[in-house]
Amino acid sequence: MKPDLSVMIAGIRMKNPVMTASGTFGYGPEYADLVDLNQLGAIVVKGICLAPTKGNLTPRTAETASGLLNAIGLPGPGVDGFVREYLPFLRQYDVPVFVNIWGKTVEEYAEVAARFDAVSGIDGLEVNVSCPNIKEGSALFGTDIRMFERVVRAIRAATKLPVIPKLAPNVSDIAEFACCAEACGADAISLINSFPGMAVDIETRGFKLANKTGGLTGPAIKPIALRLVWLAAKAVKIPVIGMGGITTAEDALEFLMVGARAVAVGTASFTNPDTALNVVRGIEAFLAKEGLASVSDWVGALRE
Amino acid sequence: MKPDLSVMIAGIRMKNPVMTASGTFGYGPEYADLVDLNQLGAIVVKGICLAPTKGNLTPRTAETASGLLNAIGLPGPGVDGFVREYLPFLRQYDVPVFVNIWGKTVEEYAEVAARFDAVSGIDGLEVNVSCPNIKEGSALFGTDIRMFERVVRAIRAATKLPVIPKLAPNVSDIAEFACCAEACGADAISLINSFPGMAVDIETRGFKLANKTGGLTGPAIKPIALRLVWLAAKAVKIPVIGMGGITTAEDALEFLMVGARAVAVGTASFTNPDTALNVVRGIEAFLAKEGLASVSDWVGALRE
Amino acid sequence: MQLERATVLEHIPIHGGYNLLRMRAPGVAPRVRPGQFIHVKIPHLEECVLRRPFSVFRADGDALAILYKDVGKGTRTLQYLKAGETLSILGPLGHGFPDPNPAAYPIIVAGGYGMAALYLTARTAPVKGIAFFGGRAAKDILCVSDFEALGWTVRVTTEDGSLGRKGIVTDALDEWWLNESAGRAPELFACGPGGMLKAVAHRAIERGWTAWTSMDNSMGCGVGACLTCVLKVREGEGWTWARACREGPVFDARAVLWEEIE
Amino acid sequence: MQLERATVLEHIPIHGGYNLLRMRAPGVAPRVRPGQFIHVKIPHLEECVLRRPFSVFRADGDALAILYKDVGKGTRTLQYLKAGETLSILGPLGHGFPDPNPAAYPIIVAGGYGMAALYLTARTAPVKGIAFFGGRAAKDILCVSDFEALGWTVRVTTEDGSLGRKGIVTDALDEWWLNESAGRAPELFACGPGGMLKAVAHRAIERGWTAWTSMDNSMGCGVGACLTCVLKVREGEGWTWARACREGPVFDARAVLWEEIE
Ligand SMILES: Cc1cc2nc3c(=O)[nH]c(=O)nc-3n(C[C@H](O)[C@H](O)[C@H](O)COP(=O)(O)OP(=O)(O)OC[C@H]3O[C@@H](n4cnc5c(N)ncnc54)[C@H](O)[C@@H]3O)c2cc1C
Ligand SMILES: Cc1cc2nc3c(=O)[nH]c(=O)nc-3n(C[C@H](O)[C@H](O)[C@H](O)COP(=O)(O)OP(=O)(O)OC[C@H]3O[C@@H](n4cnc5c(N)ncnc54)[C@H](O)[C@@H]3O)c2cc1C
Ligand SMILES: Cc1cc2nc3c(=O)[nH]c(=O)nc-3n(C[C@H](O)[C@H](O)[C@H](O)COP(=O)(O)O)c2cc1C
Ligand SMILES: Cc1cc2nc3c(=O)[nH]c(=O)nc-3n(C[C@H](O)[C@H](O)[C@H](O)COP(=O)(O)O)c2cc1C
Ligand code: FES
Ligand code: FES
Repeated sequence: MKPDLSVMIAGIRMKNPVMTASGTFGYGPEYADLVDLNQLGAIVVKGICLAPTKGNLTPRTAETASGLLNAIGLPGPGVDGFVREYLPFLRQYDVPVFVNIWGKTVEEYAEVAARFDAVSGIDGLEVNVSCPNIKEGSALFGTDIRMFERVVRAIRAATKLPVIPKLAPNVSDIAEFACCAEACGADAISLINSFPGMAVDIETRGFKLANKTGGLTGPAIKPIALRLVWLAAKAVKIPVIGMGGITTAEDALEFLMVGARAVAVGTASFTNPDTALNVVRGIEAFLAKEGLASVSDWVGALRE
Repeated sequence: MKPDLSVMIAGIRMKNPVMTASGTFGYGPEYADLVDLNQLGAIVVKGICLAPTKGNLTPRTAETASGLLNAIGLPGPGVDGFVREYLPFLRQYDVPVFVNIWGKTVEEYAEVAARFDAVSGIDGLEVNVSCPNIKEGSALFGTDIRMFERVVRAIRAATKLPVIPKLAPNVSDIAEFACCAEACGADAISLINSFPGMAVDIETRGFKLANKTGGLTGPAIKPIALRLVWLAAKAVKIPVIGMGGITTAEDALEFLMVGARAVAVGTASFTNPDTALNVVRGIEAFLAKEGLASVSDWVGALRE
Repeated sequence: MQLERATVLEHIPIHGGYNLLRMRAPGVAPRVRPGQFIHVKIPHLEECVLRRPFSVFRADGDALAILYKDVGKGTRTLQYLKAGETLSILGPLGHGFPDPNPAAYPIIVAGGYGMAALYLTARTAPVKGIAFFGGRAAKDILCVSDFEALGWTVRVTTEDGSLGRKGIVTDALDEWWLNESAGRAPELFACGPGGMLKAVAHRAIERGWTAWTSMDNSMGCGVGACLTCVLKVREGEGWTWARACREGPVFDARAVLWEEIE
Repeated sequence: MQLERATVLEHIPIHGGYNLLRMRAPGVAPRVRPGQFIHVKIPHLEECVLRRPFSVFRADGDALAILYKDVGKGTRTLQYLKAGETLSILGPLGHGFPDPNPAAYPIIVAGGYGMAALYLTARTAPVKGIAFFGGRAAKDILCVSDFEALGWTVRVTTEDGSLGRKGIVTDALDEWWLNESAGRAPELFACGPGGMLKAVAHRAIERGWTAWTSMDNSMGCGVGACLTCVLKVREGEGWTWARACREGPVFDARAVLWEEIE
């Protein structure tokens, strides 16, 4: 008997617990030749704000030991551009679509949320409060608990769509942010976003990224992510979506074991575009081997 | 002409800017067969508190992608044990010795500092407020600014030795802690300590470390460390000792370039015991190639 | 575009630090168009999360070849790969060179691995044209006999004069224009260092030639998802980003904002 | 103790997933004492910060050999190493087996790589004793002819009975004690899985034998600095940590807190 991989996240039923991480899977079409999108648990698209944006100058990424620094800086087509150019494509598939949203002010966040509320074919909003690349105060949304609360409340009030705040990892007390999101009516939380970092070049004596600093992702941050997901999952009842360095089914199973109800694959899709699907297959095989009927039986299986 | 590698840190002249990171070089004798201790910039010994301690249960370390998680938990001989068993050995060498200290309460920190104040042959105290492994409140010393201030002030009052608080990396605003240390009379600061993280095993369904969580070190954290050192060095006038993932001379030169006046080699000594000496030689060769007369000409050479 | 496990058929050092890596890739090889590239996961380089892009040099039936230079960690490690071993490749990727216009005289301008990247264009061109190859020294010049075997004329320029004419490649191009072009409208196909492309593009724009330039931007995903590889291209009065891995690597020289390229 | 770049002389698969790796290490090899180990930096495994410890199997002149089993990332990658290539080793490390007491009858009890780890002890022992080797199946039994060539008697036990006596190694030891010991006081030298060592230690303690056990604790630095490899040993009424890499890996069985070992 095949194990049941389906999970419910923020009221949305997913075929399996494996999503794509925002910003690492484009808007869907980019990987469609390589990956059967219908086999994904959900697609989370690159961060969108109100109007089209250009993002940072180049260089935008730099490789580090088992990691990647990026300062893409949130270029995007804006709400209308996304709805016009990408949503019809995505709606051809039988897969939940979460839109990752951001803004420069609380009002802008709320407005983006309201605009998507009026669009059909979107399953939920992941709220990027933790992108470290935008200088206009956005970094604060993720690390200042009062700012965080204001933005989550404003979005909650602006939409009936499921709301999934995505936590910044560079805080001393992650449980505080997780609980705050829950108290503000979030339907789920996701973590971790990229970790602030930097790379420099001694030959040029300059920064490796045009933006100076960037966000660290990939296997390097997995131990950090795993601990934060564990702490967050212990702190709240709403589902937790875990991510940070997931490359294999084993990695995903670790996040699920410490309490995540779903996971997202990010940087590893660059390394191997078929990572997410391999993770799905590997989870299925592991559950079968362990004689577990459903992935829910594995969530939180950690022996503490 | 050979470049001048010497630096002054906290009033102590070091032959070169390369120190050993606390906890990764024992108390000196462990590596003495392999490394000429006289060629090091300084030795920082494993954390010491008042009385002998046993530390955590095993397993105490777990390898991760380009990193190492440890939860050694600060076993040690205590002040008297260190002075009796190790100090005479260290004093045979012509190398500054910094003692890394810790305590479970503010009073204990101050007492350890006072006890070392009375001992001759010690060049300074590095204060571990950021060890994530001890449960009795120590984690708070590093991430709660008021606790941090209390402990630094108490130590400053208890000793005439140079005081070097070692900052915890898991804070949202590192400059706040750097400035606080400076304001409290610290002679230098060092950063980063290991980053809180975790590893689990899906086969045993348990933690990989007996202590559950541990501190992440090694190349994986270098981008995180580099940014924090850069921010801290911009915030204060006292010298900054940079560390986190340094494995090559190039890595060390990066930390110096972003503003550190000295660096420490940690985990990389496990990989290659001669890392610190190779780093010294590599810095020298690089300065010569660039036509720089002294390492001070390189400190802060970053083009912002 | 396809993810495939290719098998190494041949892996031999050439000269100047270059290596020829030929592999069996029945999924990718038959689909390659001139100027496209493959994105390679370097075996045994676990600590690097990114693949490395290489232009396809030759594609014949089920086999394809790349010519790559040892410039860093990835290309150094790639050299360990032995015949019979396998590697993961993703390709063919990108928008390559268009089919040469049969009415124009095709000119290739290449530096570095550009000589390899333009071989397929030379092979498919209906008119045999002239190829200007430039490099620092003789050892940096590749593929001359391959191009000559196709019936192309190859003109080599080296900065130190160790092979061909002493100077830079655009000197040779200018000389051709002055003395030999005889009014023929050339169509340029260029791949090489940024400075070379820029110099070629300036001439083309000034003289009203069509020129296609292959842009060597560093890459993340290689498929258009990460927005690492972008460069500025003209859009109306302003500019927009184009992805070297999707809209490129080959661009009409008139579209690129050359002032932004070093 | 020395850090040395050793050159591979021979690298061949044995059986049961084991490989023999022989290397030229003129700095380390002549200094090795029985039961010591070397700490190996696995080539091309950049993403792993730790070395891997292996007991020295043989040490002859400038050469030494290890016998290792493919159990994970490091040992899998080590297998790529070819004769003529080099690797960084640190050694000899640890406190090995003491010289056998000439007045006692030496007995070796080994499982897994313990058969290799005890070869040097067998070679230096003034009295040729008896070696009890245990494993799951025939393929897990190593070095029998090496020991026999030294004049030792080898008694093999396998759990599935595919070689030697069916059962576990301590059954064979007990049998010897009952039927053959003839009152001789044995001195035990043991290396193998924790459970085996524990069973050996219990018998030794109960019967008043001297027993030396080599503890296979996972290691960080290998030189005593990191305090990763510690185990509990008796100290007065209580216990203290001992470092397997410095005070060990070989301990007097009476010193170890066996109740803490799985
Ligand atoms: C579309 C495309 C096609 C390419 N085709 C070929 C080819 O056919 N043959 C070939 O040898 N190379 C080709 N390259 C360049 C090749 O991808 C790089 O040399 C390679 O990625 C370097 O990897 P590394 O790990 O060895 O070097 P790294 O360690 O990543 O870098 C080493 C040095 O090389 C520089 N470098 C890295 N990437 C590039 C780049 N893309 N361009 C210029 N400098 C770079 C770095 O800045 C650094 O100084 C191509 C690049 C692109 C974008
Ligand atoms: C003093 C000493 C001497 C040793 N001598 C030999 C020897 O002569 N021949 C030999 O084949 N091996 C020997 N080992 C064990 C060897 O060090 C490990 O097998 C090796 O480190 C595993 O590395 P890996 O990267 O392949 O496996 P990893 O990926 O690190 O681990 C793979 C699996 O092996 C387990 N494992 C890892 N290390 C050990 C260990 N030390 N003991 C038991 N299980 C472990 C892990 O828990 C995991 O399940 C010795 C160990 C010690 C401490
Ligand atoms: C190139 C890149 C772009 C990203 N863009 C976004 C984004 O637009 N919005 C967002 O919330 N997170 C973004 N992220 C963060 C990822 O969604 C994810 O949280 C992070 O990469 C950690 O997962 P990983 O280690 O598996 O990559 C981006 C990450 C990368 C590498
Ligand atoms: C095994 C181990 C033990 C450590 N013990 C201490 C300690 O006792 N006191 C302390 O302040 N830092 C301790 N550290 C942290 C290091 O001093 C250093 O800050 C950290 O390892 C980052 O540097 P690295 O990445 O070069 O290892 C320890 C680190 C390791 C790996
Ligand atoms: S490399 Fe990712 S978009 Fe081009
Ligand atoms: S392995 Fe580091 S102390 Fe033993």
